[in-house]
Amino acid sequence: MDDIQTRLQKSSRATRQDYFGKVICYSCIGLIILLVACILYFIASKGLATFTKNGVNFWNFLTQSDWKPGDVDKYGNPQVGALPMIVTSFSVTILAALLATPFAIGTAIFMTEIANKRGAKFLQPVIELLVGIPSVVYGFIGLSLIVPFIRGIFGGTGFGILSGTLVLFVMVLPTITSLSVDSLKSVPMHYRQASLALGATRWQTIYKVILKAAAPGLLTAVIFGMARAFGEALAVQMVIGNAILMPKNLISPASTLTSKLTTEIGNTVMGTLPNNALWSLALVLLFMSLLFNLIVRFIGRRGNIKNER
Amino acid sequence: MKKKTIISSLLALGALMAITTGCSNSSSATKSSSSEVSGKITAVGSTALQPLVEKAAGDFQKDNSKINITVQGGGSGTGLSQVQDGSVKVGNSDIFAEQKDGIDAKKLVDHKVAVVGMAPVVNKDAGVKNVTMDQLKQIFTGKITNWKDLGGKDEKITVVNRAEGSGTRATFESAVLGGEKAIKSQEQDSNGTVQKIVSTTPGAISYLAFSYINDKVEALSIDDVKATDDNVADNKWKIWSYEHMYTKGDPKDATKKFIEYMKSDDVQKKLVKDMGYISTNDMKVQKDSKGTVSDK
Amino acid sequence: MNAKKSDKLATGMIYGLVGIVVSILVALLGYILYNGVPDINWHFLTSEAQSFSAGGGVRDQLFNSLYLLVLALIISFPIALGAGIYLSEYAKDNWVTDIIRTSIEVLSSLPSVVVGLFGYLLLVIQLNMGFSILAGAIALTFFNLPLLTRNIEESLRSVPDLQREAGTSLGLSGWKTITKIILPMALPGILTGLILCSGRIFGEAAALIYTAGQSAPSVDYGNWNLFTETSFLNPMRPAETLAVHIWKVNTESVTPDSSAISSASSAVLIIVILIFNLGARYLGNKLFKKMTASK
Amino acid sequence: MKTYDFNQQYISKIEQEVALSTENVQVHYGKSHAIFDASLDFPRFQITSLIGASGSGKSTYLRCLNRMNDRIAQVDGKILYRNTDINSKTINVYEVRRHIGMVFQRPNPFAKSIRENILFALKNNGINDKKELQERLETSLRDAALWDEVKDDLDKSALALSGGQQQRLCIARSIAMHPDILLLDEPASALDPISTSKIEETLKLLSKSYTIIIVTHNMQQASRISDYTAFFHMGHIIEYNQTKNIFTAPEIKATEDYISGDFG
Repeated sequence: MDDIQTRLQKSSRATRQDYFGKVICYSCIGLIILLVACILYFIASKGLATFTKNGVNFWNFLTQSDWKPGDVDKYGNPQVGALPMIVTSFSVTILAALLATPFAIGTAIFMTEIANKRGAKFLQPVIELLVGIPSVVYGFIGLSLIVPFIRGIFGGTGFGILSGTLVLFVMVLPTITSLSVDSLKSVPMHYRQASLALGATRWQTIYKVILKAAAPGLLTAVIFGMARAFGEALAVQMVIGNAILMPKNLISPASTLTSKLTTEIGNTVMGTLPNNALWSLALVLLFMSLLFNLIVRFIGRRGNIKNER
Repeated sequence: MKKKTIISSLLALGALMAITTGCSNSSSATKSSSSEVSGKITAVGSTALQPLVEKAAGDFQKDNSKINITVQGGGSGTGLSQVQDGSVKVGNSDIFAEQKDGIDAKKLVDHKVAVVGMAPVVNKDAGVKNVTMDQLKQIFTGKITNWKDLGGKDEKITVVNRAEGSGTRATFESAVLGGEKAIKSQEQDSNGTVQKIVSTTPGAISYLAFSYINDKVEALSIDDVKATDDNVADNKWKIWSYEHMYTKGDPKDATKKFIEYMKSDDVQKKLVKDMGYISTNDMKVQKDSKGTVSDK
Repeated sequence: MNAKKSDKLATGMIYGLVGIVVSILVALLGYILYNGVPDINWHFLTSEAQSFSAGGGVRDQLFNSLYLLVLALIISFPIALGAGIYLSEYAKDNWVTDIIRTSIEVLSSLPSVVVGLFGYLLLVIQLNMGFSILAGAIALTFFNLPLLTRNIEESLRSVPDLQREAGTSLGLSGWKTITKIILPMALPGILTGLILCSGRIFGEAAALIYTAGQSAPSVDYGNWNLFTETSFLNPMRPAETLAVHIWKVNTESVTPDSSAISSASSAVLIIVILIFNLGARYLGNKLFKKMTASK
Repeated sequence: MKTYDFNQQYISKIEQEVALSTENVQVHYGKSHAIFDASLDFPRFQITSLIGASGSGKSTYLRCLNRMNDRIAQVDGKILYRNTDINSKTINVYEVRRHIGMVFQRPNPFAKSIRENILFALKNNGINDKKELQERLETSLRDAALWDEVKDDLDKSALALSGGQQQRLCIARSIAMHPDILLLDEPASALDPISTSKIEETLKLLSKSYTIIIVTHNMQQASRISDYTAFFHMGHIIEYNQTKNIFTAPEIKATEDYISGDFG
């Protein structure tokens, strides 16, 4: 056997490097999975205790609207009904995402396809800046500007889903925008050139070629935006009114899962029903975001298949 | 392939362990080494009490450099459950341990370090300055819904309650509602937010600790008694409660020294007043966990 | 409607949307800066916070925020990088990858208070770290990871496959190709993600209340010994950050000048983020140029 | 549409020394079968071109030869290089690629300086001697006929070069590794005629010391530069022979029709 033949069969520096790299990457992803598993287990074990240990009926939890885990109703059952919060959380998240998406994608298109370099260069840091503003500041601005504004136009107290939506709209805007920019940027240049060369107008190119190619990335951006809206507590809590009532309309005080969770968790004692019930809210939150995720993924996949054809 | 995944997950686990053991080592290393009274005190709980304890701890440490005190918030419930578990030395609470489900009050020792008075506050344009205790009750139970019924402006009443389970709410409801349930309404958990909401929302009513009442909101008198420290001291003003620092069993060493300091004149005469609390020494009456008031 | 008209109409609409977004941004930033900047002065930046008397500053909080940011990035960036590389280069397109991706996305939607409490029970209590910067940094890592990982993955993916082929066809290992060829090209995108995450770290309060704590014991800025209690570098000390301070001042503070402190702190926060943002971008571009030798 | 019998094959035997050969190579992308029973011998120090319509499988086949399809397709059969089956799982693929280099359809220089583009892989293979590196840099660039154009700008970004220059840089980068065999996947298809002819000249010169296998859809190019030609259709190798035979007297009708442009 000559030298090359043996070298072909032996492992070399490159194989070792590759092995090393794989070990590192697999460990990292392993660590994340371990972490996710830990958190999920933690929340699930606490959140399920409400039903297993404290004997709350799961169906009642989802469909009743009386939330007073400390008290019992006239039949002696604990009052743990999370429906108003589930409805409100869904409403603000979807409304905020619906409102923010056109603005965010419009801005992203502007930054990647239309604006000259200087315009984009100015907008990007400003948008990233907004991510860093603490929720509590958003909350206070909402309280001092948005709530009176809504009150002035629609009457009532001004607290409610509409105010929550508007605050969340501003909060998720930067997240969706900057992720959309990334995904639009990753559409290869030759797609644009090919389309323009075929005589398509700029808008046709954007609409038919670029947005289609970037669709999965844009969806991800929206998911992340919704995720932020879902998980947001401090800001929403200040403007939504924080009342456990079925929202009758967009301007009646309501309460989201997170705002309830944040307000009360410090006042409850670990291991008791009021505490476990709050963890059940966290669990619902988790399932809701899982659901959203799957829906968006499903839509994304169908879009992809269509594109391929 | 499978083997690699197992190896890598083991590695990940190992990394986590390394991080954590590394940390606990360094923290235990900083703990020991001293001759006189030394130690580390962690006090967790009530956010309302936190500034007082924090400030007192700062002053205390100037003379007791060997004692390290960490003061954190997290809420009364957190404070009580953590001190009960023994994870922290002191649990700060604005509520009696007896009033909290899931807390075994017998195991804990109560140190009352201050008294806090609370008053109903309303938005300025409600046009009402005085209510009777019964009217107040009817407002919070939803029976009176307009300020004009109390001689004020024709304005809907917006009730802003405090977070369920908070000490402030427990105190208010036991003094005012007398066992009835408050209507479902907006809830907020912090004095600052409540103050801001009441001051900006027409027709709003809520209640605040004395120290948070300023000229942006209108503090109501009840049955013509004004919300003042003196009225609290002889229980003419009914809505007040203690600020507690709980320890598990009798405090020892550093913790004992610190709690003694909290009760000393240094703190009671100066700090407590500066922070807008009422000193326990000034009180002419006392209250037990069931809300029964007796002469001291 | 013909193509030209709809092109004009669409462009107009995009301009309209951007106009609204820009005016919101400008109004928001303007509001914060207008209210806050007049109260910022040297004394405010260099003195300690006061519990209940006026005239407190944010020296410690400002330092803590920066220190926590650095620590959190040191912990989360390598993990996110490894995971991002895994997802973009090694992961096969099957249900396992789908589960991994979904779980990462779910992690990102957890409310920060849940992450904070989890961190509190695991790190502060179970692992006996106490309220500390380290516990805070690890808690921040928890919800930094999804966004950062996702971002790194996307950035790596956006590098054309041709580059990977160039590397492999030369007999380079996959690892070398990724780290030395793909990664430098993905750098600008990764940087964006990093800046977004830093922003989030700066602005995060709920998760830190339970982990890094909400008190800022005075520290000695001359003490460089990491392991002493008073050292400003000690990662085991509790630390209140600027965002937590704003939260605390707004919710429970009895200081007479709390609203001034709050708005000034917000303004300081924004200015710091801006500096950090521009600085990171500048350095990143320089690094990118150096690594790719494009002048 | 004419009908052809694609099982009809004409594969001529090689009389020279064989550098690389394949036996019954099959390629599957998921469920679709892309290459059927490809068996060919490639003569040493000659240029062999693979021709055929788009989608005929010629690129896919080429990429098997240095295992570039590892991640995306399943390749069965034997690929023999120095009496070793390099398609076996136990083979060190990095070593294979060092001996069998590849240049792609679109130029893909690294986003690094010209110098680094050539030297990066060398350094990673443990060559650290400055003199040798300098020597290889210069020879490879000279061999790729690029030296005179870039010798003063070695530290400039490779991305600043023109398309043709970039492609020659990629060739130089490949030959700096001193491979045995050079695979080229339509290297000139994205270039203008002048650049194309420069590349062709370069390849002619290189064939003195390298075995070259080139995929092209440009039949003039195949006839101009290659010694042997294989015609691919629908994943089958239809005919393989000396280039002059293929272009003057093809054995099979399909080949003839393709070459004369009267196909399909």
